[in-house]
Formats: sequence, structure tokens, C-alpha cells
Amino acid sequence: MNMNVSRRHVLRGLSLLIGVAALPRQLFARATGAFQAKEVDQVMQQLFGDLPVTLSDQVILKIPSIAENGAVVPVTVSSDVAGVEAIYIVIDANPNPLSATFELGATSPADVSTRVKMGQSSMVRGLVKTSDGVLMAQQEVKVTIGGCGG
Amino acid sequence: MRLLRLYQTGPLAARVSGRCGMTAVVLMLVGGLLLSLNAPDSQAESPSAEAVLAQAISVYDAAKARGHAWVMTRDGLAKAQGLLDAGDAPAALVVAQQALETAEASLRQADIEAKSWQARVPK
Amino acid sequence: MLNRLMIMSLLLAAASLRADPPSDLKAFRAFFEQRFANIEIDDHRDGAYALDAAKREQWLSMEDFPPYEIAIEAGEALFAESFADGSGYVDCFENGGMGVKQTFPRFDVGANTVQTLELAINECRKAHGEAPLDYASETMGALTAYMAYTSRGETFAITVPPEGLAAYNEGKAFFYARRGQLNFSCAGCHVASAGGMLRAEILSASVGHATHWPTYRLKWEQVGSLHKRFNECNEQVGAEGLPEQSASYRNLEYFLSYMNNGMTLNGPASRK
Amino acid sequence: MAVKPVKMRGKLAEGVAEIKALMPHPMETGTRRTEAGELIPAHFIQEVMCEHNGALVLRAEWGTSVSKNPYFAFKVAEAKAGDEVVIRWLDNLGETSEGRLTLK
Repeated sequence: MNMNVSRRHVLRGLSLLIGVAALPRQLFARATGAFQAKEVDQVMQQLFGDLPVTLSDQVILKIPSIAENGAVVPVTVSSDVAGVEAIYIVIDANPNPLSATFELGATSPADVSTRVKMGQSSMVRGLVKTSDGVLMAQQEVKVTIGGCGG
Repeated sequence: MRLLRLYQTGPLAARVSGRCGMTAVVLMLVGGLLLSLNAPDSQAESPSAEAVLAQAISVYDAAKARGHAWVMTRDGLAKAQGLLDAGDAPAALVVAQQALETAEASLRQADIEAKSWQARVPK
Repeated sequence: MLNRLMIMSLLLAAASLRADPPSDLKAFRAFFEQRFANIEIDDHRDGAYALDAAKREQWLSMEDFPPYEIAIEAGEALFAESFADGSGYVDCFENGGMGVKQTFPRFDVGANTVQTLELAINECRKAHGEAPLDYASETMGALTAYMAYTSRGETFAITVPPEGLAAYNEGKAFFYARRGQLNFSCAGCHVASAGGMLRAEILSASVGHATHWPTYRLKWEQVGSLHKRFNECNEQVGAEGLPEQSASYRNLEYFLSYMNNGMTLNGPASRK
Repeated sequence: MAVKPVKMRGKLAEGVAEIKALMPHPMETGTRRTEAGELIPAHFIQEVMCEHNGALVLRAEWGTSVSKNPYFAFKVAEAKAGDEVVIRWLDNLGETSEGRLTLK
């Protein structure tokens, strides 16, 4: 794994050259380890240390309650709260719960969408990190096998 | 004397209900009843695996020609052939016998459906 | 009393005699209009997504930037490639192959068989000295996705000439006959139980089943043909699936497409 | 496998650009097997860099659970017609590709 970690530093070095003032420096190259974690609490520990994580309705997690297909589950995480630095998507029951991290520039609106894979029914979490803590929304998503054993 | 054998619907129904809803299981039981008890009561010692397999293949082909081949028969024939190739004739006979029975059931399905499909067309 | 019985039997006999394609279509559409009184027939071209709001919303978020878009682009490039002899697909189809998918499948009187778009593509290639494509290949999927895209908004215009009646009726018999170890028929789930549930699945109506092919199924993670779907569904009810473009499946597509006559094409589409 | 460009679409409204992207990529987790049973090696996009007129405005890191042909949508503030938005991805095998969009 270290081969591509060093490449990441090279790329980051490059991006530093092309004026990356928009992104706070200390957010870089921190999440790699969390992607290997197998348990949700390990992920949380790696990402946030002992920062408190509080459930909040200021974080909007848009994801279907029954997934049409576990291979392609549309998910959106957004928040209007001020000072959002990063957004995270965590899928508890996946082999590696941390699915994606999004580090935002100072002016970037906190609203990201993608499509994720879910091996089985699971709790899905959308987390938003601000300068004064971590807010979270969560929802149980069911993944069903096709009708006729499909 | 060949044992009278009622087609075991037990394992079949269990596998099916795992795959489909209750309606499927009920239908299956109805399907199971289609398999009339036709154990040929020939007095000769039990036929060889090769003979039963050959018969099963011919019935399977007849049903396939009418578009009514079953996955279970196809897989049973392959399994029986594999067991034969591996020299396990007794096991091959059991599997070939099952494949013959499902092949015969699929042929009966073809006969029944040839007459009954018209009734389902919306008028 | 006697003559009323006589009249009844005559009427019944007449009704069953008049089972020709147009009257089949009328009865087929009437069934679904009655079964889904608040849904326009044409809306069924979105399948189960016309029957359930939550599923539809999730589907629409997929259609936002649909996964089949990559296939359409690839298909456009493939369609433009010329054959070794300098000609191309444009020379095989009327209107250069643009906006023609709604006229397929057709009955090829000369070859006395049902000609689907996939068959016509391979016939075109063979006529120009090119090797035919594997029907299940991504190349065939991309080509038909592009041609379907150019037919979006057109309405199905399937015709059954007298010579094609036998093929139409074989497709019809296949559609209504029970098959496989589960003893299910296409009609059992998609006509009689249309709108009902099978485990976690909503059974979509057959009216609208032919309008949106080829289709990117999330399960396949690629664009696939209607025949691939026929094969998969047959296998799931324990019936041995047939190869793509086999005669039975072409006849079934012929009947099913005729039952979707007048509906708007909306292929390629994405499904679960 | 030829690396394909990122397909992008943008909608500009009151200074905020809604960017949508589709990145053709197999996104193999490394746990899938071929029909013959061989393990398909991991091949997935690890990093996505989004720039607005040259300035990095969003940097994403992805694990193996992002779907095949990833879809990614985000917003860019203080945007106006003529601005350029670039999306560049890097995968675990060192392949990279990008997409450029001029806002209208």
C-alpha cells in the first residue's frame, strides 16, 4: 500500500505548486489509515480522535431506505451549518466501513453526492466536520436479493 | 421389487421457498402432484446408471424440443454424468433417476400447457 | 331459454375465433387499463418505476447521469466506423439507421423469420464481409443503445403480415405457457399478478416491457438485451434459458413488441 | 485499459455552480472473482481533485465501496460564466484522468 501512498504525496506536492491556498493544509493525507479500518469505532477513532460526534438534524443524509441494488446506492450528504471542513460517508456493515471523505475549501458549499456499494443491509452515516466538532446523520438501508432469487 | 417412490418434494420445496414466495411453494406442490406415481414395476434387477441416464437424456431432449426443459434436469444430467465418469455408479443411478423424473415432469408440463395456455389470454 | 343458450355459445365461439393480433392488442391494453385505472398505458414504459413512488425517486436520481450514457457514446463511435469495403451501417438501414428501432422486430418474409434489430445488425455486417458480433457482447449492446437512443420518443409500429402470423402465435404461446420447475408463465407474473409483489419485487406490467431496450441493469453493470432478460427470468423460474436471438426468443419479442404497439420508446434505460 | 475522460455537466445559478460528473472506471474492490474463480486485482479511484479556475476547492479520498463508473456531484461557490472547473482522479494503480468544463 505504501507505493501509492508516496504517489499521493507527490501529487499533493504538485497541487501545492498550482496554488492550493483554498484548502487548509492540516487536512491532508490523514484519512488513508481509516480506509483500512474494519470496525466503525476504529474509523471514528482514526478520523476524529476523541472529538465528540453528535447526531444532528442539521446534517441531511439522503439515501433510499430500500436499495434498488446494493451495487449502486445513490447517496447525498449536505449541511447548511457554517464552517464545514469535511464530509464523510460511513457504511457500518461494509468490509471497510469508511466509504469516502470529501475535504472542502473555505468557500465550497457542503453538498456532495455519489453512488456507493453496500454488501448487505446496513446503517449508513453521513458526517460533517466543522471547526467546533462533528455532526452526524444516519439511516438504516435495506439491501434485498432480487425477487425470484435474482 | 422396485421401491414405490413418491417424488421427494421436501428438499425441492425448501429450496424453492428460499428462492420465492409462498405462492411459488403452493404452485410447486401442485406441480409435484403432476408427477404421477409411475414407477415401472419391471421385475429385472435395477437398471444400470448408464441406461437410466440415457433414458433421462432422451426425455430431456423431447421436453427441450418443446421449449420446456428444466434447469434442474439439465444440472441433474450433468451431475449424473460426472459421477459416472468418476466411477461412482450407485450415486450416478440415484441422480440419473431424479433427472429422469424431473424430465418426465417437464414433458407433462409441455403437454398440459399446450392445451391450457389459451385460457390465460385476456379476452 | 334454449335460444338464449344458443346465442351465448355462438357469441363465445365468435369471440375466441377472432384472436388475431389487433384484437389481442385491444384486449391486452383493456386489461391493463382496468387493472391500473389511474395509470396511462404509456406510463408503463417505466416499468415498476411507474408503480411505486419511492422506487421511482431512486430511479430518477440514477437517470440524472445514467450509467448507459457511456454505452451510447461508444455506440455512436462504433456506428460511424466504416466496414472494410468502405460502407457502413448507414447503408443497411433506412434513414441511415437513425430513429428506426421502433419498427423492429419485423417479419422477414424472404427468410421467413422474425428479424430483430440485433439480427439486422449482424446481417448488415455479413453482407459487407464483416464478422458478425456476439449478441451478448458490449459492442452489440453499445450499437443497439445508440440506435435506441435515436428512436427515443418514437412510437412502436410493429406489423404482423399474414406470413408472420405463425411466428407471432408461437411468441404468444410462449408468453402464456407455464414453464420451469416453478411452473410460472410470463403472463402469470406480468399480466395476472401485475402490480403485485414477489418477495421484495414489484411485478411490472408487460405493457411497457419492450419499449426501453437495451437496458443498463445495475445488476449486470453493463447494457444488456431483452433476450438476456428473457434468459435470466426463465432460469430463475427453473426453466432452461435459451441463447440470445434464438427463434423462440425472437418470436416472443415479436409478440411482446406488438403488445406494446403505440407506446413511446424510451431506450436505452436503466433498471435495478 | 484505455483511460477515459471524466464526463461533466454544470448548471450555474446565482453564483453557485452545480457540477455533475461521471468517471468511467471499473472500480474493482480486489475481492471479486472471475467466473473461473481468479481474484480480480483491486483497481479503484483513490483520490479526486476538483479545481475552480486553478484553485483546488475540493479533494476527495475514496475507498473500495464507491460504485463502478463513479458518479460525483458537488457545488462550487463564487462561480460565474466562463469559469473553468477541472476534475482529476488518481487510482491505486497510478492511472489518472481528468475532465474540464467551462461554465455557461
